[in-house]
Amino acid sequence: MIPAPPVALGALLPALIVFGTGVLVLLLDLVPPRTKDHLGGVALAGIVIALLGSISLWNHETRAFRDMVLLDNYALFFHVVICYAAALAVLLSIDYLRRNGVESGEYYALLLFSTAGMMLLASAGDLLIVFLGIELMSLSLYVLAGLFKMRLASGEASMKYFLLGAFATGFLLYGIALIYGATGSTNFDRIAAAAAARPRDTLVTIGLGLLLVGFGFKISSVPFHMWAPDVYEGAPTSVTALIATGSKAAAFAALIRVLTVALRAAQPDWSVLLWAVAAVTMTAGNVIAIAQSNLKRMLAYSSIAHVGYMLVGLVAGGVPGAGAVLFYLLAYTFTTAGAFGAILLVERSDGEAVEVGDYAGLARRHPVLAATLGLFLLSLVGIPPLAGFVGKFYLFGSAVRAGYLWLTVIGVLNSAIAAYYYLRVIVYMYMREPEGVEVRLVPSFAGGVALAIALVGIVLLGVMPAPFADLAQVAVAPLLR
Amino acid sequence: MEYLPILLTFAFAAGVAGALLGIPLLIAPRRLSPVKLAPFECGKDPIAISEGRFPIKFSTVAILFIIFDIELFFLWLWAMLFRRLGWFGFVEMLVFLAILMLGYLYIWRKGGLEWE
Amino acid sequence: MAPESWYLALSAVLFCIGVVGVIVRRNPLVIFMSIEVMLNAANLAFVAFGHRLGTADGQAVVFFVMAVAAAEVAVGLAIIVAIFRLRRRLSVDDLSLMRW
Amino acid sequence: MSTVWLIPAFPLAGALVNMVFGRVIGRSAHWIAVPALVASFLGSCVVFARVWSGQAFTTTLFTWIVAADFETTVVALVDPLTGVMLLVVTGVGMLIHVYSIGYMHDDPGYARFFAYLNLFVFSMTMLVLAGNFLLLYVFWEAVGLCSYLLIGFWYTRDSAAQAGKKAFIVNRVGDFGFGLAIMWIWIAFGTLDYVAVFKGAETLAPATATGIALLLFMGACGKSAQVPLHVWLPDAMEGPTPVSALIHAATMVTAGVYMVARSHALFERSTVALDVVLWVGVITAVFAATIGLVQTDIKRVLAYSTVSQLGYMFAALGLGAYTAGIFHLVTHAFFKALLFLGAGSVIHGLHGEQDLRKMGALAPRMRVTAMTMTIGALGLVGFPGLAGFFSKDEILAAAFFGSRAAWALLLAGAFMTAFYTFRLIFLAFFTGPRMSKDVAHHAHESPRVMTWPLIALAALTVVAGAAVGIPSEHGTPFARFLSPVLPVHEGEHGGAAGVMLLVLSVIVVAAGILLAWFMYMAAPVKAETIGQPRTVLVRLLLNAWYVDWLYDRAIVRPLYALSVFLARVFDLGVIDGLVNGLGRAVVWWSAGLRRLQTGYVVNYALTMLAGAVIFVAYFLAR
Repeated sequence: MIPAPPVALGALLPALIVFGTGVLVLLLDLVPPRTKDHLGGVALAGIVIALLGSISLWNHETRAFRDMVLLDNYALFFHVVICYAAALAVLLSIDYLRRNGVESGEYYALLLFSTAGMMLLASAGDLLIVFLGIELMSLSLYVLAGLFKMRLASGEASMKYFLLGAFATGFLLYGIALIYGATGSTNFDRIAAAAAARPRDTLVTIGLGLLLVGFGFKISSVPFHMWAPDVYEGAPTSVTALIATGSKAAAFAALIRVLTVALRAAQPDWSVLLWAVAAVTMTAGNVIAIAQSNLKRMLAYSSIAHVGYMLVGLVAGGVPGAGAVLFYLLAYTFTTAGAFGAILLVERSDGEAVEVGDYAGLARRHPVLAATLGLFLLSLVGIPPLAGFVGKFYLFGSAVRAGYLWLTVIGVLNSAIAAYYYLRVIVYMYMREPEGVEVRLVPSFAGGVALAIALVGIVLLGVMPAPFADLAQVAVAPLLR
Repeated sequence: MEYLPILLTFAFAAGVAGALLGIPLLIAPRRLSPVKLAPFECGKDPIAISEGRFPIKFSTVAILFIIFDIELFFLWLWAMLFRRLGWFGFVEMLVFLAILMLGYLYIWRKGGLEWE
Repeated sequence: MAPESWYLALSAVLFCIGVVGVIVRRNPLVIFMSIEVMLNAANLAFVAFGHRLGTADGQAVVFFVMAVAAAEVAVGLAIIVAIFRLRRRLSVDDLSLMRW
Repeated sequence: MSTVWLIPAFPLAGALVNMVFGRVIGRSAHWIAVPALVASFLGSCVVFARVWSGQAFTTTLFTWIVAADFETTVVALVDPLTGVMLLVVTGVGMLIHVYSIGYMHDDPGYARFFAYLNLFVFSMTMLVLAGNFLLLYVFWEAVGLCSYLLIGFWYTRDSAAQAGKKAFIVNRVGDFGFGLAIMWIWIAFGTLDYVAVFKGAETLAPATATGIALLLFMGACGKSAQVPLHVWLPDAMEGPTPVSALIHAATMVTAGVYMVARSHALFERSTVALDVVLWVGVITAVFAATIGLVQTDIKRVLAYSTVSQLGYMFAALGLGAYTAGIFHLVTHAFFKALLFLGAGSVIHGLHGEQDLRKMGALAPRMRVTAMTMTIGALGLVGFPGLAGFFSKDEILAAAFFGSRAAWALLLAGAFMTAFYTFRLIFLAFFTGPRMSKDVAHHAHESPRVMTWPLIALAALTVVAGAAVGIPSEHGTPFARFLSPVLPVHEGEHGGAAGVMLLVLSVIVVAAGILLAWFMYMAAPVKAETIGQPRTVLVRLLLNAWYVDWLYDRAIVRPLYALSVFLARVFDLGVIDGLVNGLGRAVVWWSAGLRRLQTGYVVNYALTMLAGAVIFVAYFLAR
């Protein structure tokens, strides 16, 4: 008789709540009424419950399934970030789907499954769980990106995302296999122990390289970033918001844990590589963004650049560096989701308004929306006292303290370049006459709520960041013991 | 360096692949024009896809088949150790099957199994 | 019984074949099949390592990978079908609506 | 006393309400904005009463950024200096808000205007309250932002958008220095808190102090429009006139003066820095005054006058007469706001006419405006008994005992001030009408809501100086009030020399006014001769025109030629080339790099593969 292993589902509770809500949404989709208005509400309720649950579990560390799943403060911090991203995406979706005639139960179910995958990724303590989490998250997102079945761009985004994502998964999995072969385990702690005993093992380093390819794709760092602009542009904007925030946060969660826990012994190796990746990523992202006239594409390159900034924190290392990355992810999630949300609410007669020209004179017609979008963009630039400024302050501060002066200089220069293309949009909104096609503001209560939440988020994080930064540091500290 | 042969194999495979792709890129003359970039089919626009046509409904069924087929080997493993796993295994498998059935129910109700 | 490094070598070759397949083929179905080859190369490596280490962990991982791969096939085929319905053609080179 | 925070909170709330509900509120925006300012002003009065009784205190709202060894709090430092600044900002701000109800009456952006104005008052009060350099910097930028928004308020005018841009760029230069100064302070002291920094400044190495002080002063030059960063302020007059009055005369532009006075502990450690402040101030005072002599746009005259008066304040600071500088800041806020609002009233009455050549004889039609503006002008030139008399005399006295050369130049500046101010008054209100019949017919006095603030400011101009500015053996009451913050240099104010100086400055001012009278009042002038060089006139005016001519030929033309030369060769060729070249290079790179994004899956996969190969190769090579 094989003894029954202990089953501690508590460690999966927040993810299970989200997952269960997804299943519930699927079932509700099968039964009348035929209208799908209520499904968004159900999905939102599930996410909010998971969010509250995650917050209430703070400081209650649980490990389960032979340390494969860790529900520590680190995971919970990311659960909160991911839940916020998912909640904003749901709020933005409700009217957006109806407007585009693609309301369906699958949408919310897939969104919830994807969110569950992200949460799993954040609490992964084992490379196998990392793999499962990434796949659960990505497979749902691939489909979501192609939601607009009748639009070529949407299908194309879905296909590109899928093929390249699967390609990256191949590298990731092979990397896992090699690390398993070298260390005899897929568990982070056991890998760390084995790797420390045999430093500079060839298989481990190759495996690390391949893992970084897989993660590099998910966080869209150069040179694995090329899918991002196309997918961001083609995917439905609400899905783009989720891909840009939630999936990136989840991938960072796993990446930080893998690098700082499992492969800490190789830190001298990976930090040099990531130094270069960070520098190239932020520069490429910012420079190419300048030439973009499509706002969704511009934000895609901007998000690539922000990944570069966050990698700076990872390179700087230590509790300040990693804590800065966590704080930045929180700030970035609100800012980027808000920016995409604002774009989603502006519409031309012939579709979405995504060209920068569409925003000329917006301040005159829709002052509130223009001011809101303007604040999100200013936060992305890093203007005090918004979240983006404080986030960059922490990131670059940690890099300076760790002695990475040149990387900081590159980062600050990049911030200066970035101001150009963000401010261009603001100039269009405030200092240009409306041109060409008439744009209108889509009335959406849920969308307005989402923007309000994001706005409060960036102002709050900018004005009083200290408690949140403390939480971020508390969350990462045990990892780096 | 016990893995040297593997590395060499990697290098060789990657080298050949890279060479095959890279050499033409380097030495082949490239004078691109819209005409050249267009798909060529005896001077006419392509009239059919090169792979030939196939009905989509087969692939739909194939998708469903793969999913349920693959889940089978979890059942197979469980069946092999059925007695030794005891009630715990049985309940676990019931949960697994229930989730699977949920998917089945969903496909069915959504009309995924209709042939026409 | 062949030494386990032979399996690893085979797995490496398979992986490279998969990668090259992704790069050189134009049909998304074939590209996807190449990716499956890459995944199976990883599977082979897992089994081989598991055998050397004398644990069943490697083989257990393979089961998960295969299940996930099946799900991936389903999603991939569904996306391909959706695109095919719209375009009636299957080549990834057609997928360049969005660029620059 | 955390209620201090209510002072900025009211305008902030007002700004938010008007921003969010602007469309609904529309014409009623002032019912939000003005009460917010009144509440804020009352709060300031309460705080002032508190500091009056001799209490200085700090109050922390919350800890802002904490990073290991670095902590920045949102903290207010409330001392007499803060109290004075708060009263000026909210008091003058309140009057200008009221005035704007009339002035902006027909503007389509009514609610937006009040939202920006409230936002400005919020930022400015925060700037004044800030208890550390980082917070000061944040709101330094924030007032700048409001300033750009308001300069470009009528953004459909190309010139307004251009002016906004110019202000932005010029201020960037100053802010760059300010930013460096803050970093240096952090490195030198390990904190940005005022109290700690000023305490530590006592033992600071003079070289460091010089560096920090000069960089700080660079920031002050940008914001307070000192030579050579003064160029943005005259163009800023593109904004609506109440904005010119509030931001570009009374409050924001004095932020530089406030900042230098606040950090006097750092400046005191470096004689070099103090000398630089003094001479930049003196040069600006004279330089701007000379330009003011020939301007024909009513607002530009006042703009140059503002630049010039700011120069006086800096000169005072450079001489160590901090209280004199701040006193002049306060009185200047009153009469310059009055003059701008009066000018706005004239412009309003003439339906947008700003050209002095097309005005004249408005006194009978606009009695209140003419009267109050004349009071303002007397205040500005330093007519005995009015506000400017006391504050300017303080500065001149300090200069006399500090540096005779500076004193002589400032006295010359006072003469020019008297001349251009009354030139403006005479041309606008007294000499025969030069506008078209039609315009003259429609010229009218402004509504009550605009004239009452004028009267209030005129009253302040009359009273303020005598109330707190009469010097005694221990300095003026104002200086004694500020003495806990700003050191009072036991003055040789009194005595025969003091009286002599007083008389001299009155004579100079009278001479200036008389000259203006002779040139513009004694004989009627033709519109086309005003401000026009090379038109040789006869009799007594000849000599004055000679000045204009000389000014034009000896200064303006060569300067213009030089500036054209510099603009063509240096700016376009070098600076522009550098800036544009850099911009072009980035754009070119951007355009080039984006081509890599071909849209083809295969290329993306190849790039990923290349990345993977590089990664693995790197790890193998390690």
